[in-house]
Amino acid sequence: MEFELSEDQLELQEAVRTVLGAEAPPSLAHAISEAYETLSVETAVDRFWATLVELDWPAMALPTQVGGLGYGWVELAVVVEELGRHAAPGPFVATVTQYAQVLMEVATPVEAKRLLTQVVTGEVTGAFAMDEGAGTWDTADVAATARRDGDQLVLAGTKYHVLDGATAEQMAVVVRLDGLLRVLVVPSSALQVTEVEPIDAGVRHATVSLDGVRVPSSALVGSGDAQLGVQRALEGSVVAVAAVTLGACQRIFDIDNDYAKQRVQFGVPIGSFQAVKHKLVDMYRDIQRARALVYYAASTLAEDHPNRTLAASMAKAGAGEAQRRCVRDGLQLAGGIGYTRENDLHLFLRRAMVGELHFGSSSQHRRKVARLAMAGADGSGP
Amino acid sequence: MEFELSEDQLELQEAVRTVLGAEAPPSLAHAISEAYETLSVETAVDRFWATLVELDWPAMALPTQVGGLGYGWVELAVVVEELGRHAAPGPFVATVTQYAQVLMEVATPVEAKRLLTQVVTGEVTGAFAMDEGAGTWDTADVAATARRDGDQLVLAGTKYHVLDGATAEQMAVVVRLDGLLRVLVVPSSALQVTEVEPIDAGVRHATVSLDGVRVPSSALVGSGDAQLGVQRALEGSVVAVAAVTLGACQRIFDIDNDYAKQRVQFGVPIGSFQAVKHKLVDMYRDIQRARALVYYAASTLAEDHPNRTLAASMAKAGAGEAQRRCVRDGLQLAGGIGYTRENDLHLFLRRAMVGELHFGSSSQHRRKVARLAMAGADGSGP
Amino acid sequence: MRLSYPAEVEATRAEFSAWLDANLPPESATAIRPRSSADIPRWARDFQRAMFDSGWLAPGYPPEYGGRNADIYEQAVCLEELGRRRVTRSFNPQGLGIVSASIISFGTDEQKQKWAIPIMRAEKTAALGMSEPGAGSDLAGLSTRARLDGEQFVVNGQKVWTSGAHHADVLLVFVRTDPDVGKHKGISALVIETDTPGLKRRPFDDIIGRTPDFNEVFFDDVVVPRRNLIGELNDGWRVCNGSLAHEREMLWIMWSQGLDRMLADTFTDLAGTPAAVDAVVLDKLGSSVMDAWALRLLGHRQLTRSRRGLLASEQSLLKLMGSEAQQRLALLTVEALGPAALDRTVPDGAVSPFESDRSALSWSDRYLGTFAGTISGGTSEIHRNIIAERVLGQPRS
Amino acid sequence: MRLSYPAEVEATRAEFSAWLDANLPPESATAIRPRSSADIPRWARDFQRAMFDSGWLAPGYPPEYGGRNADIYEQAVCLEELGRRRVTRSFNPQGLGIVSASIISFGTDEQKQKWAIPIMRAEKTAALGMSEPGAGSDLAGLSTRARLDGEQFVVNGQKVWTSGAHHADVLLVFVRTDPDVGKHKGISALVIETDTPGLKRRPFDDIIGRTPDFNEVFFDDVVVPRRNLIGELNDGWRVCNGSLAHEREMLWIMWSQGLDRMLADTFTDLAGTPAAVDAVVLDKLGSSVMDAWALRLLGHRQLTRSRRGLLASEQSLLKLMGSEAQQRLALLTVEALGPAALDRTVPDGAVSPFESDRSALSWSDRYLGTFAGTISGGTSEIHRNIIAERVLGQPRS
Repeated sequence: MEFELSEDQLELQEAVRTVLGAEAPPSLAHAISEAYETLSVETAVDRFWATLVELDWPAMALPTQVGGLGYGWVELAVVVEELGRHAAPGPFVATVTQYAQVLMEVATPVEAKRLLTQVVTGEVTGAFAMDEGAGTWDTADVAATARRDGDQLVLAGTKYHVLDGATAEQMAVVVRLDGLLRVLVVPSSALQVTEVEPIDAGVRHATVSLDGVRVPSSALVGSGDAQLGVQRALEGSVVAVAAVTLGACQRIFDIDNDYAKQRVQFGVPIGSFQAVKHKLVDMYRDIQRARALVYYAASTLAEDHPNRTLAASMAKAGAGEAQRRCVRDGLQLAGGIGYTRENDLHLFLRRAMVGELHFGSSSQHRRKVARLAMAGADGSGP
Repeated sequence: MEFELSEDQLELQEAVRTVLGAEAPPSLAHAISEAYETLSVETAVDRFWATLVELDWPAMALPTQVGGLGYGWVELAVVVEELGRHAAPGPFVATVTQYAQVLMEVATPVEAKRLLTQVVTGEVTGAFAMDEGAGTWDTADVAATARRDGDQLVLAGTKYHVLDGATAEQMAVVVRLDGLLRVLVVPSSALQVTEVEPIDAGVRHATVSLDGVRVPSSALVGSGDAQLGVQRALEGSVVAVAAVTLGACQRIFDIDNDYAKQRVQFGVPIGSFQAVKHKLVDMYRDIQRARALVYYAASTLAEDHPNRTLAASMAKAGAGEAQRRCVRDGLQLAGGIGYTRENDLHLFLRRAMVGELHFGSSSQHRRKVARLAMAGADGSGP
Repeated sequence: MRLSYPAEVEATRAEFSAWLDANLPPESATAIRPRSSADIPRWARDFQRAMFDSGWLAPGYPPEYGGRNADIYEQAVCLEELGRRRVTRSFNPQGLGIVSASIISFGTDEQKQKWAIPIMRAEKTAALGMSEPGAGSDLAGLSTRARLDGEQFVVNGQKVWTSGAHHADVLLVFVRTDPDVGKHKGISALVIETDTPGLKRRPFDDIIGRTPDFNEVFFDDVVVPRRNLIGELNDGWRVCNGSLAHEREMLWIMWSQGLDRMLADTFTDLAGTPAAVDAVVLDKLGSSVMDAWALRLLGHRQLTRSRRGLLASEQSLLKLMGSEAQQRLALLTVEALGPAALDRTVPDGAVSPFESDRSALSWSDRYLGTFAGTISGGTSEIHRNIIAERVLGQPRS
Repeated sequence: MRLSYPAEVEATRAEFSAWLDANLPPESATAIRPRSSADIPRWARDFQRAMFDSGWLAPGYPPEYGGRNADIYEQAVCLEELGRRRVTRSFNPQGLGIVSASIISFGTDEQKQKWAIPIMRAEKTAALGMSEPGAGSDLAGLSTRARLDGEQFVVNGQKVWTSGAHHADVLLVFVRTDPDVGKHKGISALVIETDTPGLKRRPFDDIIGRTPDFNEVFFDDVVVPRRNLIGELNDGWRVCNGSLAHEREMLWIMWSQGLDRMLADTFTDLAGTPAAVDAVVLDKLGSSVMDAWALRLLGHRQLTRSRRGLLASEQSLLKLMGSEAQQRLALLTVEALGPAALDRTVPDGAVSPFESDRSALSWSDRYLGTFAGTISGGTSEIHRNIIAERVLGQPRS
């Protein structure tokens, strides 16, 4: 196998870093986190999103048929990792790696063209309402329902921790109808959405109540059981969350690794103490491990390789394990300096922690990995 | 609470150390481990046991009514911890902390006097056949049966990892009879015993097949369901295994702590490297933690305190966690020197490892601790 | 080894317990909360003064200092009773536990009357000026200067992490009075009134971003009378160790009770969730229960030993165990709750003002908060070095 | 990023695979086992020579050295094919991988003909004399002396951990030839025939106590001809690094395949036990599966980078990951199996002689055996220092 970014992919990475370095400096995340108390964060976020739309980022990973640039999952992972590394806010992750993915998997070509073109142009941002509180993002746990009433559907149930639920224009909602798993696309304005106070002001969640909501039957996308499509879409969303977490971990490590070279105590840089050295090495090791698993997963999605289900879970758990160590040792190594809100560190700690709690915990994915591997689903190597 | 050994207990500890320092030096454990291949270890072990009998050790923890010295569980823990710290061989643990315990809990006073007097005098060594392969030592997993046939009992089933099963004269066997849990005392010679090759030549196990064995009904001890008695006896055995493990961990730590002061690399003692310092501190911490839990458990047994079930599991898991770290870091810190059979270290590594695998794993006991604590069984502190 | 206390100790517990039932103010259950660790609401001042006057505030001290010459077991059961009720002795813990304690150990009678007793009776509040931007783990590396000029000191420099300074009446500040000697020598301890000209305080948020408690304190030619010197000139390191060492045998109780409280909160928040029966969660939770017990038991061992006149040498170990055990448990709870750990648990004011740790925090933030324990008062790494060198006898690095 | 190899690489794999099917001797499945890492049974000597003669033994080398100038991907797939069959290239791995490789890199043509090729063709076996009682982690601190006396060296001193020395025909020994310069300078590399007078070998058991492989080697006025000097006089440290660095980009494959084998064995032994469905076991096992994948993927990343002419800088990281991952997995299996981990799994001879790691060991002993990986070839602590300083740019301690 060819396991390293190609020249083009490395160029893309550079370009993305340049943009985010300029448009998403820590000051932006600080501003949002300060502003959050006053709930007036939109402007700053909107300005940032407008820039990304200008640069055609929403188009990037979408197919050319809908006006996208048709990049693959590896390129998308590169972009999303950098968003994490900059603790960037905004609708990119929910819209491109969640909302758009489920439409690409479930919607008919006609529906997809209609709905995704709006995404490409940046007119519409989207959210994906799936989990109902168990925190598993498992289709088996979906209990929300739609009931036919003439040419309308009456919904029931509650969706939890919907990323950008309070800000996205459109929401893809997974429900059960006629005994099948189905996906509806609904304007968020039609739903009762309550935002949850976030631990990372740049990653906002909402609780969405469906009870009694009436939508036209035309809100249904695709035909037949969406079970498989939703699962495939979830594999993408899971890998994207893993990539965001990975990026945040990388930034935590970078901050600590530099700090250890500069901070002098007892007359020497603290990086000369083994206790510091070895913690840094273990963070570095877990990050390298997670990156390998994330980009392997992205490759299996790009090539639609049979290992994609195993690989997505390994990526999520790998990023989760890196997160666990980088948050703990990253904060400990920075000492008091990192324990303040004025310092940048907590921005990335929070971004990393949120990732662990989204789309299934590390433990849940590890157990799945073990079951798949014992069942022999773990191919004969790459 | 008064949480430290009393003057008398500290004196006992000193006396025990003196005896074992002289009678159970590492050379004894080495000799047994070398001799084991030739299966002629008995002589050395027998000589050692004869000495302990002369010194009245078997009598120590047994009640005065049967000629014992009537010491309590704290004193017994002191002795057993030292046996572990010296990787001492022989029948003390199985006979006193397993066989004798189940008799004291289950047998009638008359039976107890008859059977335990032989233990006090050292005429008889005993074993306790309980687990049937699950490794849980849980009465719920006992499937072995006895069937009445006239004034005889016909046994069926297999007992695994019976400590000293191949060498003890008498064996207390737990079976189901008439729907009740019962205990039989049978001469080992009446059973089909196969010794398992041990990882620690000083701790020997056997598999005991009961199938088709006929014993007189008089082999039954006590009357009625032995469920509670066996469980209480097991709490004692569990604490004793924990104390042995604790002693072995203490010795591993002592060896490493001394080695770190003497071994010079790069021109300095390796103990001046933080990587070594911090590993030693973590071993020390886990040992202190385990010792507190072991002696708390011993105290709850001594005072028959309601926390005894919780405390016994905490002791076993605490010793198990100390064992996990001390085996891993203890061997790693000693480097190549410790990776040879000629060095003493492996004697104590093996003694510690065996303890983890006996009478329920750390994980099994931790889960029990969590359940009991959540159920409020965790009193309001000592 | 005995699992129970002597009868006379239990008698003291009963007496204190009865006193608390009679004197614990109703406000202790209300939501009049302190704004910082040096801000004491009216009702809490009255309560602290009442404890002082009845000899329950610091039972180990003689009556004139708010005690009753209680022995160490009696002191312990008093703290146990407070902990059981989730009540703290003072909302100005460093003022009571370190500043007034240091003045009582090292100060003159005048200084005790002027500061120590008012702080204990909650008439004044105090904060501790120790760490500096360049002197964190390397505490003795402090560089704030105090030049002795006749009968007064002139202080210049900066302190940081000074908890509650913006609400404190006085600071106990460690300053360098002789720059020309070894760094542990040449340090002195001064009491500085916070309204002294040239002293500026800037409160700043901790990582959780609650109402600020930390302060930067700047000293610009601050003039301090010589009579504010605590202990001998250039003998401040002894005062510093003394102050950190204060109520040594008792410090673990704070960690132990904090861990017990967190454990109870975890049980409450897990109850009824799938996590409460998940084997992986139970496996880790069992270990946290064992941490709580071991900490309590080792603490009691220390009490027993010091009652027997033996050295209490495990301060560092107990601090290390307590702070890291809380961190492990908070993380376990975050992982067990999953996305629910992003949500705040109990809204501000819904719980007693004593329970600041439980209120208005998501478990994710609460986890971040545990790092105050593993970083301040000597990082876990520093304490491991101390244990390796002083307890295990390993060579200094 | 591509998950498949170029077609020409797959063609090479197919060719080698076919060759193995045709040439793998029946004895490879029998129980004629080597007694040490320098003892090669007759049948295995024939097999190794056949691989050499067909250019499959070291595909990256030119034909005269048992290769076919294969590129790095082709070399990798050849090792993958051997691993898939659980077949190793040689029962004298250090002889092939380090001693002969060093002689080929640094030796004269005469030395290559006399030692390197015979070792590769399994006509001779070799062992490596590097560590000493006083020079373990501090390898350059070695003190075995070689005095140059005209055309010969006189060697005095002691080596230890010399694997297979008692069955080896020659040793590659690192000696101090100039004691008066910095410790990394003044080291030289000598080939010493084991039957030279004054050379004594004492084999001793490892912690598992299998037939001994380790040796102490004593040199008492051992006379070695100057023509046995490999590389320049006093330039031995370069040879040493060169030899350890040999087949650098490939070393990880040994760790990766060892981990894959152990994982397969764990699956086999857990199958049908309650542990196979225990959440705590699965939680940890999943992480080991991830370790195996990550190691393989990072190794392949290294191949790709070195094929692109980029530096392969992750040797230490991959060794650290591989050895510690095996240790974690072995411990997990011990804990999962419970008391069954005390029992030996597969009796000697029941499995192919290639599978020494699986045979005649309890999982408890197998766990102890993993420490060879975290201790030898640089302890995990040493590799962490190396990574921190060389990769992360932290200052030297």
